[in-house]
Amino acid sequence: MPHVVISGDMVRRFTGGEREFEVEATTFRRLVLELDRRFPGLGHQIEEGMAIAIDGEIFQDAYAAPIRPDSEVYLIPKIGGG
Amino acid sequence: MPGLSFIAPTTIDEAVRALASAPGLAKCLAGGTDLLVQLRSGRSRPELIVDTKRIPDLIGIRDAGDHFVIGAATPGASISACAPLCRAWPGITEAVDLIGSQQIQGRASLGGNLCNASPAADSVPAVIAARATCVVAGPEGTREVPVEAIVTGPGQTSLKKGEFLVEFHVPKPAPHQSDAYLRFIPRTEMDIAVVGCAVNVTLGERGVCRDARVVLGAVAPTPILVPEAAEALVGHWLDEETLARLDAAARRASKPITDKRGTIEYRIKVAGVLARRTAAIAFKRAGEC
Amino acid sequence: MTFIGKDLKVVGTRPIRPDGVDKVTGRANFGADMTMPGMIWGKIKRSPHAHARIKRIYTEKALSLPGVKAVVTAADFPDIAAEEAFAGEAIMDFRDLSRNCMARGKVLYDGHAVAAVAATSPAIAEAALDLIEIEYEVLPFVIDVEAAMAEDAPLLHDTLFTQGVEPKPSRPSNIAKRINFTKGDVEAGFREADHIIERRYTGKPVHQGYIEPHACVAAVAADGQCMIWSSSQGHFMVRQYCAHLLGIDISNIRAMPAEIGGGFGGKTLVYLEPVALALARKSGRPVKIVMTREEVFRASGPAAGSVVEVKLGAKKDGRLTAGEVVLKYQAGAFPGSPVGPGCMCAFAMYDLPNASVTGYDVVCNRPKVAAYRAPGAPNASWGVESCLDELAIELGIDPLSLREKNAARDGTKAVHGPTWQNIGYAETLAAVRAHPHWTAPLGPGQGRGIASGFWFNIGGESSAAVHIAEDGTAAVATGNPDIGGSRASIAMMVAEVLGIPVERVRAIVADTASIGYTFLTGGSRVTFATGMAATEAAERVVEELKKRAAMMWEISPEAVEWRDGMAYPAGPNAGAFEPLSLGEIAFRSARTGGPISAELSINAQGAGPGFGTHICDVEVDRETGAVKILRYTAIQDVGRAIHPAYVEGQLQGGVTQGIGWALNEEYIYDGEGRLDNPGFLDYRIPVASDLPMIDTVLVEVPNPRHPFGARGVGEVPIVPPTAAVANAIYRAAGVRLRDLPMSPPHVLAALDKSDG
Amino acid sequence: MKKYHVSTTINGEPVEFLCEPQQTLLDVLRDTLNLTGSKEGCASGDCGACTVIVDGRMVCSCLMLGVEAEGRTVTTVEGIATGDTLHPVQQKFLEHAALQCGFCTPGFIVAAKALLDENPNPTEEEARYWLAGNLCRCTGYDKIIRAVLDAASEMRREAAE
Repeated sequence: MPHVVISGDMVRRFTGGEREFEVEATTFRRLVLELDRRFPGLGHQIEEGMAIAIDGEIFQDAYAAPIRPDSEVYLIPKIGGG
Repeated sequence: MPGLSFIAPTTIDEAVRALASAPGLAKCLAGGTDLLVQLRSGRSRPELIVDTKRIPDLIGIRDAGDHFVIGAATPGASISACAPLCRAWPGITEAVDLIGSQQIQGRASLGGNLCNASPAADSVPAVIAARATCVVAGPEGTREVPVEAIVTGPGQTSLKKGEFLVEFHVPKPAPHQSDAYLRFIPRTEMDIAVVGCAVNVTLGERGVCRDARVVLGAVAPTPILVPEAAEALVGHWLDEETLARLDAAARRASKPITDKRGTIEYRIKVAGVLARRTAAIAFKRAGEC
Repeated sequence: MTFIGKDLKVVGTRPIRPDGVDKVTGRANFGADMTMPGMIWGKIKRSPHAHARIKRIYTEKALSLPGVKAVVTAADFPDIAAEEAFAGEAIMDFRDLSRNCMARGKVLYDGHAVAAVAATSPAIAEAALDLIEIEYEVLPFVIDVEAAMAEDAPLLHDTLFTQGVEPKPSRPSNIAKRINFTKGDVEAGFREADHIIERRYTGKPVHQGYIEPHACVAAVAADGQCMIWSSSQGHFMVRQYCAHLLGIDISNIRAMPAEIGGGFGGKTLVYLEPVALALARKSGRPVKIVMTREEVFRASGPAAGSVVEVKLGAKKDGRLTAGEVVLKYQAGAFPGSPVGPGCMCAFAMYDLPNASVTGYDVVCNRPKVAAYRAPGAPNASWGVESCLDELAIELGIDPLSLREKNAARDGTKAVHGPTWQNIGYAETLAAVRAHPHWTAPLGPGQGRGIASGFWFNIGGESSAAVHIAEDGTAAVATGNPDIGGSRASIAMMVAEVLGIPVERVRAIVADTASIGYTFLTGGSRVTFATGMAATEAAERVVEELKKRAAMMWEISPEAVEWRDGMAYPAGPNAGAFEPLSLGEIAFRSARTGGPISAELSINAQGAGPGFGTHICDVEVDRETGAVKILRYTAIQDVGRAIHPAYVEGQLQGGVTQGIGWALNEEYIYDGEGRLDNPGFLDYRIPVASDLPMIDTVLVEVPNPRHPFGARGVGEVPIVPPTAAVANAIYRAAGVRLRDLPMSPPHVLAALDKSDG
Repeated sequence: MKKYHVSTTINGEPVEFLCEPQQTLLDVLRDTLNLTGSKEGCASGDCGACTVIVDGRMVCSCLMLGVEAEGRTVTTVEGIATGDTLHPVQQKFLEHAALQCGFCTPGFIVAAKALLDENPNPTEEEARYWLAGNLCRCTGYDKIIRAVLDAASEMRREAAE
């Protein structure tokens, strides 16, 4: 089961401070749905404001981003640029 | 700008009449590099603009025997391109050349730089140091006054209604007389002087300074002639001791303000530094001519 | 399909850009160059106060001036509710954006728009502005970041409660957000250290300084169909934001991309377009608004000013054991400084076992910040890269070795979590060591500094269409305004795939009705993401071309090979046919199924992160504090340079902006909270005579996710210069500058202090 | 407001126009004559994007009134190329990738041409100081300076032939 870490502390208000989760998910979409089920409202927050780093590679707005069982998964703030 | 009108007279009389009879604010337009910025920002709202560049006396440089005559509206690019003037007064031509960009040089004039009455005007210290005078035309006829008599404060001049600058008379240098001008700016170009310094010296036997004029810019409400700085030079070689005295005199004379371009402390200190550096150039030049 | 490692004919060369001739002859049309029949001129009335309540706006006199066709205020815009959306570099709230375009209730900074007029000439519009009278109740204001964080600071927004703090604060404040990233055990890390250093670095807001002021023309037809012509980093962004702010259906707005005269992040949002639309709607005439340079400085986004506190712990040998950074960023009048990315960039270059980074997003009475090249990163790196240099000096280790010892490599876990892969930071350090600049002799009064920088780079939504003309030439359309030569790089990638000379590919920027949605030109994404879309579209065209050739030869498409712009039978078994050129296939396309084209819309992922290291030599005039840049070398991992000249240009331009940030650029406020230097005279960007040539070294560690291996390159180069310059000044003059800008008065004051 | 009638020569053609006294030459070029190649970056003479040549001297057209153009000869960026043939400065800007956004480019082209008309063999330093009144925010000036110096040597070669 992938180990998921929410980087930073911006979602504390949803999770009560918990930052690391074991989530059964093979895609970013599944992951978001599952986290939202556990912490209502968190899904929207992740979708609007966060990117996902799967094994070091950053995906933004990508439901289909594939997650393997042994993947390193971090949710980080979305990135823009100048 | 409702009611703004424009004329471009071809004679001095015509210009004087227009300026003197204008009911509201009338502005002379030479190179326009300051005036147009003021028009655009609304800082100046004249009713009449008098373009002086079509008056022949105001354009060009003449050799009048013991002095040069520089038309008040002559663009900087013509002044820097005048070889006899560059040889005679490298400090003046360098100072003119420092006003703004090459584009600004295509328009900016000595008369405009003086009458804009900025304490930081680059050309003004150098022409004051050379004991230049200017010819002012007005309703009462013309008068010739030392350049230092024109600017009375930031944006303020002694010109009366209807008066404008016609030309500058710059005496030719004596043997072993030369000048230099340096300014300090944060970048290498395009800034207003934080401090400016002109030094004009005449050397006597064995390189001893016989006569000197030191003028500082941007450290007081107007460019200032600093007799104490000149005294520090006269009767001396340019050795370490002389330079130290000059530096101290320049600092003592500086009464700057703190603004977005520099602080009081900074300007005072740099005034001393520039005085030394400018004097070194002027002495070297005077020794070689 | 990947082209990495293949022998390429077009990619990597330096052809003339497709839009070049128009730009050197004055024919290119930028934002302010558009006119429309019946067009009138808009101008904006701006607040002279840093903070004030708007009590009443009198527009009657202005409206009665002959020639005035419309006046608008906030009352002409929907009062939209708070709604966050991702935009540019941060979460942005449309309510804030609306209020930034036109103040509602309060003005929050000097220059804040309060009303706008449209009139038949610019002079009349200008005169009408003077006739708009506004009653203000002037309020206390706060300009600087730490003053704004103080308990008793004047509040900008009564409804702003610090996010990221639990429990939710009971009182509003100017701190919009607190954010923290922690890795390992920071206290233990510092205990382990032989040497600890703690410093504080500050910087003023700086402006992107694009030479083209914001400009647009908007028209609204009687049936509600709107057209906007404007200079922006994304016309799809313009369309979306205007629709949202004015309550218009997106399909009713067609946004046209003007040529854009520089943006650097500053044109990733709207200022004028909604106002021009509102004026056009009210007057029934097309309206043009062009900002003055003063308006650009007073009212468009600068980059955040900041206070950065850095603490580093290291072993005697230079191995870092712990790091702690606190970033306080000015957001300007509304929340949304790039402190989040700043936090993630602070230690991104280093393999740091224990670290904590805390960021504060702080509002104050200044214009709302906008993205500026690697938004947030330069502030953080100014602190960390300076502090590392101070640490190197205290430890007696050369600064390059210190970086080599601690460099992030593939497999290093970043402070914000993810494990780096396919990164080229160490390669840039190796390139520094190998570069003659690193060991070149220096004269007296001269010094050399180095510093590194990082940016994520992004991908995102991009569309591209490739069309084959009847003669076998091609056109490629994308949805990204071309801000620095992207038409060239896109055309090159398409030409490479099609196997034809780049001169036979015309690249254009299509409007919002003519191409699929494309996210804005920013985040160094265009060559990466839009290039990926264009490459894949071209590959689809090649597949189609093979099919058409197969039809002409009556063989199977699998038996056709595409090489150098020609179809060949794939091996002897396919049959003996004379190769068919692209032109021959295109000429017969009607007979083989119709025109040949492909359009592709993607959401590109896998933008490779970018790292760079710079070497800077300076000379310090000890009597005036003037700093001269003698020599500068920028080394960066660019993945793969598609058009190397424009890649070098990105590095050189970023470096120069960074040098400006280092030496002379700053927002100067007077005692009344008004900007004192809103012009290029006293906002001092570098001029040609300030600089030497900027040497570049393009390190190429290919990004496996891009067909050609490209990484974004535009952002990284602005990150290292401030610290590189400070580190060089220290070595030239023995003084450590910790406050930007390092202008002559500041440098001289530091020298005086050190001389005692 | 009263309008003034002005007769002038622009890019070799006689041109007449009406303008208000406060309108700058740049306003007239852009808004009246539709010569939008000259750009307004600052309206204060600090950026050089509006550079034109008037009677052989380069000036900022934002710092000259339209009425002052009476009887003058003006060259704008639109008049630098000869028909379809680019001026060497224009050609070298393209070859050296000396532009990114291209907004400052017209001013640089005019200023660089003026430089080479006056000084066919400038040093790097001379070119940098001559062009200091033209701001570019994209390129860091490196490729611009290289293009100008290369154009100079190209023009010297052509002149020698």
